[in-house]
Amino acid sequence: MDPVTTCEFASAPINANLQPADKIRLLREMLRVRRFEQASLKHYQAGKMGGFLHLYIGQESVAVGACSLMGPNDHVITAYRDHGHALAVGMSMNECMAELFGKVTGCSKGKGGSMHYFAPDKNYWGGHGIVGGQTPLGLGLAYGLKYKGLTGSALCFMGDGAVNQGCFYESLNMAALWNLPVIYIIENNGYSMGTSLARSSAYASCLAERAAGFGIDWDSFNGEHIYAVRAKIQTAIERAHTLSRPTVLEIATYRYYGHSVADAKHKIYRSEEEIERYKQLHDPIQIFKNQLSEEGLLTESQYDELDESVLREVEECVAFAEASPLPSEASITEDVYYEVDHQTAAGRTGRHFFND
Amino acid sequence: MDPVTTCEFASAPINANLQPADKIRLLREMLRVRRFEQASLKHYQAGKMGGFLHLYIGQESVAVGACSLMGPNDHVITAYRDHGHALAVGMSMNECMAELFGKVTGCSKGKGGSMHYFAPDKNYWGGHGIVGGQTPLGLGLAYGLKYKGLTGSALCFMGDGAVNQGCFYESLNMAALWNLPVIYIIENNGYSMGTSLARSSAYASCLAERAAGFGIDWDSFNGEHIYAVRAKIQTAIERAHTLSRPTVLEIATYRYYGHSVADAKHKIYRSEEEIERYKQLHDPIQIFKNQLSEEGLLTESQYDELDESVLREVEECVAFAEASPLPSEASITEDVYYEVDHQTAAGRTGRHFFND
Amino acid sequence: MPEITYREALRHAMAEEIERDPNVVLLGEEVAEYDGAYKVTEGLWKRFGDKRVCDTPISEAAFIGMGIGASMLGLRPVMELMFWSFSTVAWDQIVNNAGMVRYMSGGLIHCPIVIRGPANGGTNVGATHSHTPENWIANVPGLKVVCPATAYDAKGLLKSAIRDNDPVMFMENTLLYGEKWEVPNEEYLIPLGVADLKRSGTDVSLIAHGRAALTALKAAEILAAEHDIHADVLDLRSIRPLDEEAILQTVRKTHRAVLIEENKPFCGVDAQIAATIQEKCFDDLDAPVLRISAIDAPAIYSPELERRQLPRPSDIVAKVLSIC
Amino acid sequence: MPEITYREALRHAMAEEIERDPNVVLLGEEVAEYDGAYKVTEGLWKRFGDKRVCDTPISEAAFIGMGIGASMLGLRPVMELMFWSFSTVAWDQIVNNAGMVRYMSGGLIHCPIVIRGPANGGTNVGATHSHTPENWIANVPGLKVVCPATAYDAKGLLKSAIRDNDPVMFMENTLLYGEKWEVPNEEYLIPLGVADLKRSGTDVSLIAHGRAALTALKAAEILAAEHDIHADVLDLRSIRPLDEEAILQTVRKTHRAVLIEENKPFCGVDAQIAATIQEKCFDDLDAPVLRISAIDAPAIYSPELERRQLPRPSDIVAKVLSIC
Ligand SMILES: Cc1ncc(C[n+]2csc(CCOP(=O)(O)OP(=O)(O)O)c2C)c(N)n1
Ligand SMILES: Cc1ncc(C[n+]2csc(CCOP(=O)(O)OP(=O)(O)O)c2C)c(N)n1
Ligand SMILES: [Mg+2]
Ligand SMILES: [Mg+2]
Repeated sequence: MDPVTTCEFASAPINANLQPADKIRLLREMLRVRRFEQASLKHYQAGKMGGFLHLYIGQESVAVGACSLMGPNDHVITAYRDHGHALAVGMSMNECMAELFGKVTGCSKGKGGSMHYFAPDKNYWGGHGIVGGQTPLGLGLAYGLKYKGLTGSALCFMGDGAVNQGCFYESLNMAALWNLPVIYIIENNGYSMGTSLARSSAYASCLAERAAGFGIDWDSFNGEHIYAVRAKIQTAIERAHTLSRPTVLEIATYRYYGHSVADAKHKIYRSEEEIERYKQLHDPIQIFKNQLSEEGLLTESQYDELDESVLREVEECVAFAEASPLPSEASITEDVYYEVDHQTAAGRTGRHFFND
Repeated sequence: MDPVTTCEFASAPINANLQPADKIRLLREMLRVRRFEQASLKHYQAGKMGGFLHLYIGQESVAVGACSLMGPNDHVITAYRDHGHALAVGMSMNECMAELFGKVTGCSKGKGGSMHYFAPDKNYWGGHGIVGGQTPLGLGLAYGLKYKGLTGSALCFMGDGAVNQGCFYESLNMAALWNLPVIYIIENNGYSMGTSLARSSAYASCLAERAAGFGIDWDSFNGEHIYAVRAKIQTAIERAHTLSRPTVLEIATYRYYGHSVADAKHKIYRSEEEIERYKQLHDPIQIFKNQLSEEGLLTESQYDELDESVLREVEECVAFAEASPLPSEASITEDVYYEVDHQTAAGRTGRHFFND
Repeated sequence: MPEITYREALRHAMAEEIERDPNVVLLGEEVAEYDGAYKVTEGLWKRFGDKRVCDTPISEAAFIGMGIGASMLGLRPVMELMFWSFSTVAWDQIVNNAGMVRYMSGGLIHCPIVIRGPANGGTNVGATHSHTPENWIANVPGLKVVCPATAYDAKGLLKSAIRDNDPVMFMENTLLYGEKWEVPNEEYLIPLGVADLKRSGTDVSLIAHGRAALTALKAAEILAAEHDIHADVLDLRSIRPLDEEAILQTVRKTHRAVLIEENKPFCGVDAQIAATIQEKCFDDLDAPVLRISAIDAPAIYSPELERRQLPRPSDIVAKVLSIC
Repeated sequence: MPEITYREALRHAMAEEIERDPNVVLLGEEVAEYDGAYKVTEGLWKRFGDKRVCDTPISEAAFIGMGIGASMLGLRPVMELMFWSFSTVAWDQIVNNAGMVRYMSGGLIHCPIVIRGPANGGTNVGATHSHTPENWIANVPGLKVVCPATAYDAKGLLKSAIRDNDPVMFMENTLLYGEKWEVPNEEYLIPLGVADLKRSGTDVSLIAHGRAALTALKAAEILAAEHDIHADVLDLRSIRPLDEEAILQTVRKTHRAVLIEENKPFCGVDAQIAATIQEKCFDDLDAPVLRISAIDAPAIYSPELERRQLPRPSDIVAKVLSIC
């Protein structure tokens, strides 16, 4: 994809109306994601965590741009590459890092891990490991909002590989048929694991165009500039709020690391040059940093301060995670059934667990 | 839909090249389907069979037209409304009626019933009860043909309601991506059970257009005239044979009876007038009968003879079904495992069945 | 007490809960304008309108998942599967989303959803339409599963299921929809996890769930009348949570148990029950725990033979006589 | 004899069968150009090319169904599920198409397909990625299921599975891929339905499948060394078909049985085994058949705790001591 040179979206009202502080905050949020994940990588490699670690680094403008638009009734749900969205909705680094460390202070008490961050209080519904499995849930969030008579939307993020799970199309049909305010955001980073887009999907002009067959509005654009992400998604949110209509957006982006940290071959199925090119020309943080300095809002030293404050937050969250206790053995069978956890009448009749 | 007045497809080579006898045979095949099903209805109501009975009456031109085009490597698979396709590929009325009666002489030895007719020797792969479940199987037939280096196609029939099962879209993507010679034929009879098309599906111009998003050729047309069906499907078959490319066809058609014989409300969710209009103006048998008399190939008395010979075949198949024995109790556990049925070495090690 | 059908009992339960709680919504194929493929929801759409009773496309994965997502926001969707057999296309949503999201969120989320519909063989609709997945579901910690055998149980259990804050898989039986039982007009609830001793005896325990419990009752009558053998008939009603106490009690009383279910034998619910009994009543047993399940093959179409494939009273009587 | 890994054993089995039979084709996500998510198929694409080893999109329902359809035409697809947990999105294709089409066609069709991949917990990948569905599969007449515990078994069983004319669900374990065992260079086959007595004792029967069989072996060593208790360790290897004779034999020898599996307890495979033993060895048993399964909750992420959630040698030792 071609780099966004000067950003035509700076003038979009949603961006033009931003206060300088808001713009700095956008940059800060992107930095928080990147620095948090760099630390998580370091400690993953040091053996502090298990399972998978899917890094979002390179895609920060998408989650941060999208979540910066959320109002009280706008909800988010995503797949397993979920750290960026989690921090962007306002989750603390502490609970997120502690979750990776498998500690009881983690956002999911150490039960979910990297792929399963949740914060319903922040309209954040996870963090889902089954590819495409979150797309009907996103539909359900939109349905629930409409049922309750609330003006809102459900932003359902998914990857370019996830578009080949059938439940996505079932969901598109229902969203269109019932006028549900769901926004499917395909974060097209060009690869599903080791498989390039061309080897996984057949399409006309782009993946999002598949929505046309369901009579759904769609758009496809380069997401490296957070202003572009905000302007385009805002249009979809307004469509959801005012018309209760769905949208499918395909956002071109790129991940710098492998599919997961376990992905040893990511410099084989794609070239070093390609990765370098993206880092040099398409880095969302660099691009927005330059945007802000062009706007005269940020000096190098101010950027360094920003970065240092973020790095301090990261250090603290690692210390917090390290210091936090593990879940108790007894807690293994907690959080399975609501009625049992709350020892309601329903939780006390009959046997719920069957060891011995 | 508007009636086909004079058939612009009569001149299509695939129709123009038909011998008079072939044309009469097409009419005869449609009559066989209708008379067979009228008899099956009568005996269903007389309590001679169980389960569901989904009648194809009104849609005969589609199955008969399509199957009349099959070469040695063209295969067919469909859903549960499968009597028409079964007779059209050349299955005998005897084995089909006996199956409905649950007799051992049935095509599936009385184990499948109305929804599960099979005749692999005639390239007919069923008869499938789970809506949409046959669409990946159709893909697999096409894949198998290509793998074996055969020039052929897989005609996979489905209903207008089945388009909302996700595996259909997964199949479309793979068919396009891998250039597989599968032809999805949506028999759009306007209803999925009691739900009209408008209440079940969102689309741009038609259901088939959903294929465009996958870069697949598609077409949508009125199927009441068997010449139209043959001309359009022939184009798709040629695309499959010469380019190994998939096609999605949507064929407008109509069922005269309820979804199944159990469907008591089919004159409530659609009007008597609508049903009558189709019978009067759009009946595929009447339309083709008129076509043939216009072509000077069929007199009334010749038609009556044709009909009588078909009715005799029907009478005989009912007598055959009546007279046939039930499967034995022991046969309940036969046809579960190939290796057990054939008592191979693999079928003799370990326990396969677990009663007592 | 008035007699109503199993179908009406379910309908009344849903109507009462719709009236009671604005978050209760019925969704499924043909449940609204068509009045339900099996008429369970008959009249509810006319009575409660589009918002509360809603037809869906044939997209089980999407609409079940949608219901789960909506339940996370506090709705109480009651989803109809026209057949539980069709849960196979929504399996991931049921197991991984309804079943796991509470756990993976460390208890931050819960899913007060009910998924209901018939799960039975015996109607000659063929192998793909005759699944009885209560054992698959009960294998999954996080899910609950209920299999009522009578109109009375169906109503009381469905109301509890709708009020339950965990996902409850509610399995009915098309062969029972038209059967009548006494059901009081007054509101009542039956808690999940409480079995029902439907007949009291002394000589042997017949333990079953769903329609098999009624088959067991018929067998018990024959045993009493023709063999002077008096059976306890315990209807589990709820599979998970399970009333293990009631199971152990009846076996400690009779010292013999025959388990009956309409599922296939391998890893059926009765495998779990038998394993439990032998472990916890080892010294109480005067004979091995015996099982009767469907004949171990996919459901056959041929009506005569499918009748034979499912447990019959005579099969139970024969088994009992082999240990009494 | 050379030692090779479980992973290599699987790879060799597939390579040999690809060479032997032109109808054998490997399909799945990342199996070809990427060499397999877990490197099981490493090198096979380079060696055999696009036609025989083929990457699929992330569309399990479609590609599993495609494999089933192709198998009806005589191909022998060996389909990789990156995790067996993802079978939930292809469940209908597996159960209703692979499992039922032979029956519903009265035996006219058969499906010589193998679906393979890891089915295990213990790797901290969370609840949705840690399913062990061998009990669900074994409940379905028409399907077969195999769970090899060693490289030797994995190779011999996979070759048999590929040659089998029925659909075989082949369940591996990511924790074993890197483990080494002796495997001969000469070709060999291990028939489905034959269990393996991996250790011979006198005092108690430890019966298990998959990785749990290795845990049982460790426990048996401790029991012998520290408690002078000598255990038979029977590895089922194949769940359906099941080597019931071997199970009954060992129990008749030792009179005590402890069953171990990594699945959740309710309706796990061991529920079926326990039910069978108590029925057929009722008078041989000196103690109830005991079970050890995963702690009954979705798989927890926290590495420390997930280790605790699965059966450990010490858990087995404690159980055995409670009855010996
Ligand atoms: C149903 C299912 N199939 C396969 C997987 C294994 N898997 C996890 S992520 C992934 C690739 C997804 O790629 P994409 O959708 O592009 O998202 P990205 O990783 O690029 O963010 C695969 C195959 C899974 N988790 N779920
Ligand atoms: C997965 C699944 N869901 C629901 C059903 C029940 N069902 C059988 S046929 C049918 C309607 C299908 O309509 P359509 O696809 O238009 O085919 P038609 O009956 O019109 O030929 C439904 C809902 C099923 N068999 N399978
Ligand atoms: Mg991607
Ligand atoms: Mg239709």
